[in-house]
Amino acid sequence: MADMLIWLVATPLVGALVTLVLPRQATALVNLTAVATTAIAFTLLYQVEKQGALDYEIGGWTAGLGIALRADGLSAMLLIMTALVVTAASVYASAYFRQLSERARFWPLWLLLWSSLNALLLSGDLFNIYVTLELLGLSAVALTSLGGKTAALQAALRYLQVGLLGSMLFLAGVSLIYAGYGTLDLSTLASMVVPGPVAWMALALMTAGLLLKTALFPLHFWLPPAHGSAPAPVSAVLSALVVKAAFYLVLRLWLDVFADLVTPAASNILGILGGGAILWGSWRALRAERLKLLAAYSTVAQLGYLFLFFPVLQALPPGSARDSALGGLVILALTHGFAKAGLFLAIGIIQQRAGHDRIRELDGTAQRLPATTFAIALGGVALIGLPPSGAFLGKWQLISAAFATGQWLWVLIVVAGSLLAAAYMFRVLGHAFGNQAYPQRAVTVAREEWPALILTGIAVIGLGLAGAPVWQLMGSNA
Amino acid sequence: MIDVISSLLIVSGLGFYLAGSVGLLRLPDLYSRLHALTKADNLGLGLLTAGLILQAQDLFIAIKLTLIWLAVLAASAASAHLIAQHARRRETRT
Amino acid sequence: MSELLSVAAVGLMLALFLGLLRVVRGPDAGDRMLAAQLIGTAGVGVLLVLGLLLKQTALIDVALVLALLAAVAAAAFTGKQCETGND
Amino acid sequence: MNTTAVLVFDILLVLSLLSLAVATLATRDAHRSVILFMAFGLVLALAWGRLMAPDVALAEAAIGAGLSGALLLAAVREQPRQTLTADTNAVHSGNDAGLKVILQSVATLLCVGLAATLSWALAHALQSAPSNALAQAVQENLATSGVSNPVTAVLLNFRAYDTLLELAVLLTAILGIFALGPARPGYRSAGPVFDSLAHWLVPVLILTAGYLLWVGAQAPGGAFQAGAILAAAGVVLQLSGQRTLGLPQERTLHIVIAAGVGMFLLVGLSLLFLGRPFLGYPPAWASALILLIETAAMLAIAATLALAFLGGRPQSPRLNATGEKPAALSTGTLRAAMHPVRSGTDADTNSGYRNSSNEQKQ
Amino acid sequence: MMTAQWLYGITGCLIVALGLRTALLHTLLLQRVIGINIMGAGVFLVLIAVAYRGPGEAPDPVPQALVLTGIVVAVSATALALALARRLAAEPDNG
Repeated sequence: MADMLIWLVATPLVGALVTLVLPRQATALVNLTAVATTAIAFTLLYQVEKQGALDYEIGGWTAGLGIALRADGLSAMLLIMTALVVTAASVYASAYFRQLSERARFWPLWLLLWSSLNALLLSGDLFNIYVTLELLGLSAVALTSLGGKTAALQAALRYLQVGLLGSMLFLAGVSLIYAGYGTLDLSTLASMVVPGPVAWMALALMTAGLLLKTALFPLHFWLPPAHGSAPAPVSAVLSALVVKAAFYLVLRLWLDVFADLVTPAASNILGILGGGAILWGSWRALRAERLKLLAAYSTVAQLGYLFLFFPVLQALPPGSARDSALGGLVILALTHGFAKAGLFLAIGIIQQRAGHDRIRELDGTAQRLPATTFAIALGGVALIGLPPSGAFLGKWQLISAAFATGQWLWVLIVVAGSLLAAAYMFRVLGHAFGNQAYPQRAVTVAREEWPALILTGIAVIGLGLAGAPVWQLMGSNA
Repeated sequence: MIDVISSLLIVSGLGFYLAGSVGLLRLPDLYSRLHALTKADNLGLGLLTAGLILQAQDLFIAIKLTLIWLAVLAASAASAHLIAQHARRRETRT
Repeated sequence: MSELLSVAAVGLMLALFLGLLRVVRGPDAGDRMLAAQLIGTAGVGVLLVLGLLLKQTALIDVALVLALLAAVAAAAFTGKQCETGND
Repeated sequence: MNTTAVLVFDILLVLSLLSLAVATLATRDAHRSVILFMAFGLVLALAWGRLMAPDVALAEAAIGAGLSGALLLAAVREQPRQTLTADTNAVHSGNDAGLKVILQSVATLLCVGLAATLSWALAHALQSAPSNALAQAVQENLATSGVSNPVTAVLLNFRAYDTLLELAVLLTAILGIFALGPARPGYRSAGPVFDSLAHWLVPVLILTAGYLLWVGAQAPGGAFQAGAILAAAGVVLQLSGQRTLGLPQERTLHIVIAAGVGMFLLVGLSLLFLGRPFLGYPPAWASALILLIETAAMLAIAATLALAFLGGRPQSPRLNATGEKPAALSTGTLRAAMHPVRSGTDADTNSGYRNSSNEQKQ
Repeated sequence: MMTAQWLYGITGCLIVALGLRTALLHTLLLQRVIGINIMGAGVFLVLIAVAYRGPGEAPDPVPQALVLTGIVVAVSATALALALARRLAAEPDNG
C-alpha cells in the first residue's frame, strides 16, 4: 500500500520523459499524468486518515542505510494541494501556451517540477531533501525563464543564484549533522538530537538556506521579479507551492526534528521577520503598479502570517490549544496556496486579453471578463481573510492563540495586514469595476477561467466549510 | 638494487620538477618560461614514472604509468604550442 | 622506500605551490595557463606518489584523467570561436 | 611513512587551497578567476586523493578541473566587456557608496562569524569521534549489493534514489538550457596542432571512459566519472570545429538525455511490478542491473554535459547548410530528423552558422 | 587524534565562508557563480574530512557518495546559470 509514495514521485517523472520524447501527444499525456497523480494523492490522503503516517523504504533498505519516504497528515494535505493546483494550472497552460513549440518546452519541465515537489514533501532523508531542493529550484528557474523577455531572464538568473546559495547553506547544515550524528534519516535524527553547538549550527544553517528559498522578509528581494515575470501558470505554482515547499521544511525541522532545540527567542525572531514581511509586503502590494507584482508582494506578506505562528506555537503547551493553532497554520497555508494560484491564473487572462497588467488601466475589465474578475474577487476574499474563506479560520486561530499567550503585538500586525490587504484588493477591484465609456461585450474563456474559478472557490468555500477534516488530520499525526 | 635505482630516478625527477618551477618563477618572459618549463617537468615526470614503474607490482600498472607519461608529454607539447600561438596572436593584435 | 616517497610527495607539492605563485601573479593569461600546466604535471606526480604511498592504485587512474583533462582545458583556453553569422 | 613529511604535505596542500580560493575570489577579472578556479579544482582533486576518496578525485579531476572550467571559459568569452567589469544587476547595487560600505562590512562580518561558528561546531562534532555505524552497515550489506566498490554500492543501490533525482537534476538543467534558444556560434578549427591533439585525445578519452565505467563495480570509477570524461571528448570535438559532435537529431537526442532517468525508472518500476520494493534489486541480478543503469546514466551525463558546453539547443547541420527561412524549415527539419546526418570526426569547416532560430515544430 | 581530519575540515569551513562572501558581495555575475561553487567545494571538503578514518583505514563511503552526487548537481546548476548568462549577454541591449 505504501507503494503509493513512490508512485507520487515516479508518475510525473515518467510523464516528463514521455512528453519530452512525444511532444505532439504531450497535452493528452499531461492530462493522463495529472489525473493519475491526483488520484494517487487522494488515495494517500484516505490511507493516512485511516491508519496514520505511512513509511516506504526505497530498495528495501532500512532507513539510514537507505532512504525512506514518509507521509503524514501535513504532507498528505500539501500533496493534495499540489495535485489540485498543478492540475488546474495544467488545464490553463494548455490554452495559455498557444504554440506547439512553446508547449513542447514547457511540459517536461512542468512535470519535473511536480515530481520534485512531491519528492520534497515525501522525503525523510536530509541529503535527499537537498537533492529535491535543487531539482525544485532548477525546474522553477527554467520555467521562469520561459517568460523569454530580458526581465524574465534576469529574474530567473537572480532566482537561480539565490536558490543555489540557499541550498548550499542547507547542505552545509546537513554535513554538520552527518559529522555529529552519523545519520541523515529524519526520524532517527529526531530521537538522537541533543542541544549543543552541532545541532544549533546545523539548524541555523539549514533554516537560513530555507528562509532564503521561502523569501521571508528581508530575504524576499528576489521573489517579486521572478514571480512577476514568469508565465502565468508558472507564477501560480511558484507562489502557491514552491515557496511553500521550503516553508514546509522549516516547519518540519522546527516543530518536528529539532523541536527540543528551539527556544522562545529563536521563535520570536521568526515571528518578527514574519511581521516585517506582512507590513512591508502589503505596503508594496498597495503601491504596486502591475497586477502581477501586486500578487507577488502579496505572497511575501502572506508568508509572513505563516511565520507568526512560530512564536505562538512555541508559547503554547502541547495539547488541544496547540493542535488547533497548528491546524490554523495549515489551513492558512492551504488557503493562500489555492487563492494565490487562482489569482495569478486570472491575472494571466487579463494580461493576455488586454496586453498588459497595469492596475490603473484596468477599467472595464469587469464588463469584458466577468468570470475572471469574479475569480479575482474570490481570491481577494481569501487573501484579506474574510469569512467564509479558510484564511478567516486560520487567522482566527492565530489571533486567539496570540491572545491566549499574551502576545499582543502579533494581533496588531494581523489586523494591520488584513486592512492593508483589503486596501490593495479593493484598489484592484475598484479599477476593474470602473466604467468604460464604450462597454464591450462580455467574453468568457472557459479553459482558462474555470481553473482560476475553481482554485479560488476552493480557497473561499471549500476550505472555509471543510476545515474540520484538516484539524482531524493534523491531530492524528502531528 | 632496484630500490636504489628507483630512488635515484625519483630524486632526480624531483630535481627537474623543482628546477622547472623555480624557472617559471624567475625567468623573465613567457617564451623562456615556456621553454624551461616544458623541458623540465616532462623530464621530471618521465624520471619519476620510471622510478615508480620499478616499484610497481604488476604489469598493468606499469603500462598505465607509461601511458600517463606519454599523455602528459603529448598534451603538454600541444598545449605549449597552443599557448605560444595564443600569446603571439594577442601580441600581433595589440 | 616509503620514507623517500613521502619526501618526494612533499617536494612535488612544493613545486606545485611555487607554480601556484605564478598562476596567482600572472601577469598574462598565457603565463597563468602555462603555470596551470605545471600544476597539472606536478599534480599528476603527486597523485602517482600518493597512490604508491597510500596503496591506492586508483589514484593512478585519477592521474591519467588529470593528464587528459589538462589537455582538454588547454584546448578550451585556446579554442577560437566563430563570429556571429557566416564565418 | 614519515609523519612530519605528511604534516608538511598536508599544510602545503591546505595552503594551496586557501590561497587559490582567496585569489580566485579577490580578482576583479573574470578570465583570471576562471583559470584560478580550474587550478583550485585540480588541487582539490589532490586533496580528495590524499583523503582516500579516489572516486571523488576522479570526478573532480574530470569535472572540477576540466569541464566546469571549459564551461566558464565559454561563458567568459561570450560576455560583453562591460558585464565583465561591472554588473548592473548586482543583488546589492547600493546607490550610494555609504550603504555599499555598510553592506560590505556587514556581509564580511557575517562570513567571519560563519567561519568561526562553523569551525567551532565541526570541532565539536569531530571531538566526539564521528559515528561509524553507517559505514559498518554499508560493509555488512556490500555482499548483496551487486558491486564491491562501497561508494558505487551507496550511489547505485543503497541511495540509488538520490542518484535517480540527481539525474533528473541534470535533465532539468539541460532542458532549461534548450529552452533558452538555439546555441551560439560554434568554434572553428584552431590549426593542425590542435587537430592532431584532438585526433589522439578523443579516442583515448573514450577508451578511458569505457574503462572507468567497467572498473566502477569493483574499484573507484563509475558512470559519473566516465560520463564526464566522455563529455570532455565532446567538448574537444566542438573546439576542433565539429558542431554536431556526432550527436543524433533532436528526437533521438531527447531520448539520449532522458536515458539515465528513464533506465532508472524502468528498472525501479519493473521491480515494483514484480513485487519487490522500488529499486530493490534481487541480489543475483543486482550487478547486471546496476551496470545497465550505469551505462544509460553515462550516456545521458555525457550528452548533457557536452550539450551544456554548447549553451543552447543544438543546431541541425542540415539547416546550416541549406536552410534559408525559418518558415520553410518545418518539413525539412522533420525529414532531417528521420535521416540524421552523421558526420565523421573531420571538421566540417565549410558549413556556415546561421543565427536564425529554427523551430522543429511550428 | 587525527590531524588530517581537523586540518582539512577546518579548511573546508574557511572555504565555505570565503565562497559565501563572494557570492553575496561580488559585482561580477560570473564570480558570484564561482563563489557558490567554491562554497560547495568547502562543504564537500568538510564531508570528505568527516569520512576520513586515517591512513591504513577504509574511509566511510557514504559522505563520498554524497559528495559525488553534490558535484554533479553543482555542475548542472552552474551550467544552467552560465547558459542564462550567455543568453542575457546576447540580448541586444546588453551587448
